[in-house]
Amino acid sequence: MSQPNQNSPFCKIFPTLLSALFLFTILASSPKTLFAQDAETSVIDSTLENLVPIPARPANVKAKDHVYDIGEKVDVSWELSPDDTTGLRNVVGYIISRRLDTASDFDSVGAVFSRIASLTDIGLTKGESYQYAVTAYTSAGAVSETSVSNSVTTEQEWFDGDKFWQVLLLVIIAGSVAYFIYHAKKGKPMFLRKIAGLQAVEEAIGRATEMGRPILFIPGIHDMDDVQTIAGMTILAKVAKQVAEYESRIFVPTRASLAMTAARETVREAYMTAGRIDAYRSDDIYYVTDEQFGYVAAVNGIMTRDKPATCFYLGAFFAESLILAETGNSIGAIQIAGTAMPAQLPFFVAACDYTLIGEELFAASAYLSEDPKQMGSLKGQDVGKVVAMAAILIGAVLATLGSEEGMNIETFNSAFHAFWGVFGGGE
Amino acid sequence: MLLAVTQGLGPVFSWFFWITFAAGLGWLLWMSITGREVERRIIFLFMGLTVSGAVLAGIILPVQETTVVRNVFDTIEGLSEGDRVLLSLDYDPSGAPELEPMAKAVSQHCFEKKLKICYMTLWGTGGAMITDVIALAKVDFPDLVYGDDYCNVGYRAGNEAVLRVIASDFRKTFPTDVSGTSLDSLSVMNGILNCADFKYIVAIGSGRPGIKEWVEYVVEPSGALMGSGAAAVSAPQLYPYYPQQMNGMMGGSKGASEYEKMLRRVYPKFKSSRAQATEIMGPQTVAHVFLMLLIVFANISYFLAKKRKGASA
Amino acid sequence: MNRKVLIPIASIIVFIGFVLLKLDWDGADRTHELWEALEVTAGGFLTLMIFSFLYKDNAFYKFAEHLYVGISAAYWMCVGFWSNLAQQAIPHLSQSLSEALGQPFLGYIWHYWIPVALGLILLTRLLPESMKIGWISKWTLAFIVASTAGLFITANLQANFIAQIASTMSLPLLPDWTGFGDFLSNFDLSYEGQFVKMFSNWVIIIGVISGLVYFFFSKEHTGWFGRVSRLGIWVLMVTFGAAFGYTVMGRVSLLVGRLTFLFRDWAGVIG
Amino acid sequence: MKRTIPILITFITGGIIVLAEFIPPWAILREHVLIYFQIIAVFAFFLGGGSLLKINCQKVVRKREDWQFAIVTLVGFFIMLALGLFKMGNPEMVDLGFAADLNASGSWFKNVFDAVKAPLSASMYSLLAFFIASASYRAFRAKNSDATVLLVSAFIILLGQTFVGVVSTGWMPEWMSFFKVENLSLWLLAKANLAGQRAILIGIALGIISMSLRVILGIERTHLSGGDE
Repeated sequence: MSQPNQNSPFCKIFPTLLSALFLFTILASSPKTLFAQDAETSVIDSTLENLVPIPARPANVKAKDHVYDIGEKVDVSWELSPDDTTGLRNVVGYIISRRLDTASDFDSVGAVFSRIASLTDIGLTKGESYQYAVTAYTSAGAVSETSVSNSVTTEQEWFDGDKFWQVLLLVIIAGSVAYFIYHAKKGKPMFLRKIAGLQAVEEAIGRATEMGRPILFIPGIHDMDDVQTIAGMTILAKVAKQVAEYESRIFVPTRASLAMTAARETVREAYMTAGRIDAYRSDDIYYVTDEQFGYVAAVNGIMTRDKPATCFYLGAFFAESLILAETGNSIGAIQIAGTAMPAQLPFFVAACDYTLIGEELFAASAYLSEDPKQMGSLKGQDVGKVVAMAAILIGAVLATLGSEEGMNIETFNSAFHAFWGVFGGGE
Repeated sequence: MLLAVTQGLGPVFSWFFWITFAAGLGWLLWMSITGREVERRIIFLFMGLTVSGAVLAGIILPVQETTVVRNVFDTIEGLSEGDRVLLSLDYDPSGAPELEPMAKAVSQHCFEKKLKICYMTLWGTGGAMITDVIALAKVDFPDLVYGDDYCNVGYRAGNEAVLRVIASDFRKTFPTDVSGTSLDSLSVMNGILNCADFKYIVAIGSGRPGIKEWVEYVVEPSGALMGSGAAAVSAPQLYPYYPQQMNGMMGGSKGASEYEKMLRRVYPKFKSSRAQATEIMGPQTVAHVFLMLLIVFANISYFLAKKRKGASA
Repeated sequence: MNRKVLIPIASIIVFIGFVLLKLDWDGADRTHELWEALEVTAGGFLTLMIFSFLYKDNAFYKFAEHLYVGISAAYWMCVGFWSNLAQQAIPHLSQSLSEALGQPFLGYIWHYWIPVALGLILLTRLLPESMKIGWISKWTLAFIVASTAGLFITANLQANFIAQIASTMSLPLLPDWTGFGDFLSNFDLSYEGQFVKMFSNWVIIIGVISGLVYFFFSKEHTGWFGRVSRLGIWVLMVTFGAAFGYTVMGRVSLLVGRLTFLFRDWAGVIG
Repeated sequence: MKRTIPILITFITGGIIVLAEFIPPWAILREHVLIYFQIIAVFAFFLGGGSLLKINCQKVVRKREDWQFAIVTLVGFFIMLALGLFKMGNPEMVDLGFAADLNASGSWFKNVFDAVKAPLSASMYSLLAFFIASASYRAFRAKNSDATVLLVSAFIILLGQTFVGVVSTGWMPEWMSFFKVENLSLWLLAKANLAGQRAILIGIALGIISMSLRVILGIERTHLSGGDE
């Protein structure tokens, strides 16, 4: 820490302070400004007193260790100077400075405008003790006496208490997912509703085989850094296995290189499971370009030239959804789509034969994996939905009775705000 | 010479064009009523003709201002001189017709208010877009100084990872600007440690990473104040975040033209500047009418076919 | 001479002709003028080549498509190299190299070799499959997948689960309620009116809940549950309709942008 | 070994990222992991470019169908690569050397971008306007109740954006202004659409949380599959 760096408070605060002072001097001295009224009074007052008036100092300066950090922040607060933005002694801001308990001089760490009574100082060292001083200053450049705070020692916390409710909700959701996975692993039977698009998968592959035409599978346009692509890959594994069994052919052009890597492995594994590794062609699974529409241009070309009988679009999609679906339609392919991109769902719904809507895409990947553990997690998700629905209902009733916009009944008001606060609702 | 001839023939040509076009629509209706299939290439042709005709005719229509756009305008209007604004341009040339007017209008507005802009992008193609937008803004403000009035930190690969880091530490991801100058020596970035230090963030984007990711990875963890400019396609899916997580949004070229209108209302000096989005609105409306006709024709054809089937059965 | 040779040569001649038409030698900066002319002409030609796909697949479209793929892949490599490697990784790894690239050296951090190593591991995929080394790239894949999965969990929990619930639950079922009598006597259907506000809140709350019911997987959608789920589908359909209608707007404006380019910058028929 | 290490990497990386959200001292770890991610992302581009090169070279050498066009790809690729990596013709190079902005106006890289890549991507995108017309004509038919709801809602939104709609309901008095087409379409977008989007969003959030959890816990590992043993 011997070298001065950009985090040094001096570097960041000094110019701010200077420009603030400059700005306010200009504003206050020109006759047609926002402060026109104050300027007028100050003219009269100064004839009376003919002095540079010193403002009263801010009182009761308190320094408190910032909670839930790594010991690098302190919250400083004070009471506004009685002269804050009133009358002649027009306070326009406060200067905050700090020193180590052991040091003798205060260094300025920041300045705030008038009517602000707190500041969070950052970039401190854990375990050190600091003291703060606050001074008010006026538009005329007069500075008040300094008020000094208590000494405060910075501490590091190991848990972010502001996120207590968030953690609790995560634990409920993750816990129920984990519970039902465990439940399923023990082989307990579980009901899961049908998903329309999924039943069509096998039929669509069969049709392609009969027609002797290939199958096109697009795992979305995102890389592996999107969970939707992973869901697409899981479905690809299942599709590729069937393709291998039916001795058909599958093309997987990808927009991202990692997705290509993953898709190759997935398909190869599927061919191996089906016992037809000799039929696996890694050249059919290839990277096109990272450029969205360059990719679309190329896929359009593949569709019109190779004429696949079945097209799968499962993953994350953007504007290309309709280009792909319409081109696919023009070559008479059966199309099965699924995405968690709400903006593209209407096009898939309109132009494809079957569409997996939003969460159904993830559910589908769990269904097709035929792994009880994955299916169990679906039931865990439903618990999350119950939590959401219950919270919305309870919240709405409380809001009706308690909130300012609703009936504003005092007793329910606090209940509503407490409940809303659990879900991060602020003022 | 050629230009003069086409211009001279203009009115004659345009009457001829619209009469033929109307006749074409009539033919389309007749085809629908008689229940015959219309090939999609013919539909393409009609679409092309509609929009071309409207572009050539140069139709300009008035737009109505809406609150969701005005919020962005008012927030910038409420900032004071020297405040820093982060402008993220997350789009590529394909989305530019919709989004570049927004970026241009917001830049003009900020420079007029003497705010300082930091440009960045999450899209590899965004670097070129930033160059274009700065060039457009400089037409009205030729005296802008790099480093004092605006700066450009450019692009980083990594999507969400970039956002999550700059939400808490801007310099970890962007130690220097686009040409290797340390951010410490740029007065625009003075004292900016993370995204929340910017008085306002305007994310203009059309996909991923885009506005949704800005909300998820910057606004939620850091509490920064954000407004956005979205491509029309993603605007509906962003409504759940408005107004709690982002205080305003320009949706598509309509939003952009509203912003252009507000800018010209408050600062008449921009009236001479080209209003790119407003130019788009006229042809777009004409195309809407055409699409509605298509939907109506299609349903007429569908119902008549069903009736015929019912009668014959 | 067969068509395969003739067509490309003819196209190049036509292209050069159009460039010459666009050239305007009055300006002082001739290189700039030439670039301008090339840019506009190439833009016009390539636009028409792409549009020709609407009629049917053809050699011009193929040409544009293949050019696009090549140029864009290289574009992403260059941009990635100069942004992340030259500006982020190398300034923490090697002083001489970062100075050679014109970047300030920011201090050596040894563990920045980890991502570089993981990245190089990834490139083993390019080696022939017979070398049997590609499996090691799964380490990088695992890292990438895991870090985004981790980010996705908390971000979705905060922004798309908790915050969405909070925004929905804070809607009162009887907003601005001043009593039943008042509600009836001042009843109106204006857009800002109390009834519409109340109705909207009901629609949102019921809409969200029924939509969620539709996504329920572990319960049969029959009986009352099925009816609510049916309502959920309708809500989704309204949503899709609205999104479709709104999207049309964006799509058309892109075409308008392109045609404006063709007519204004290329052909020069409008001012 | 080949199977456990990736699963271990997944578990540790994912665990750090999730927990760092709640444990302040871990935030620094998360930031390092994310910067690693940003650097690796570039190598993914290199892998992409390399694969493209490999595939197209094979195509040319083996004279597969359309191999002439593979040459177009290769030529475009190398020209762009050379322009970009060496920052050729970049006006800022005079002052800044290799630190110059890659996309500086006037640089050849940016010029080729503007001349070739920009029109190509914009034209490709604008094909959508045509496809949306054919999709409207072909697919938007009131076949059943679901399709009818979708159709009506889309139609009102479209109507609200045109003067036809605004004029047709302009006669309505203020007390029933809700039914004016422009208000109705705004309402559909801001309220009814909001409800559906929110339901989808909450569902997707749950789906993603559970899927990500399965990935981190190593239950979902299709992407790591592949028998190299």
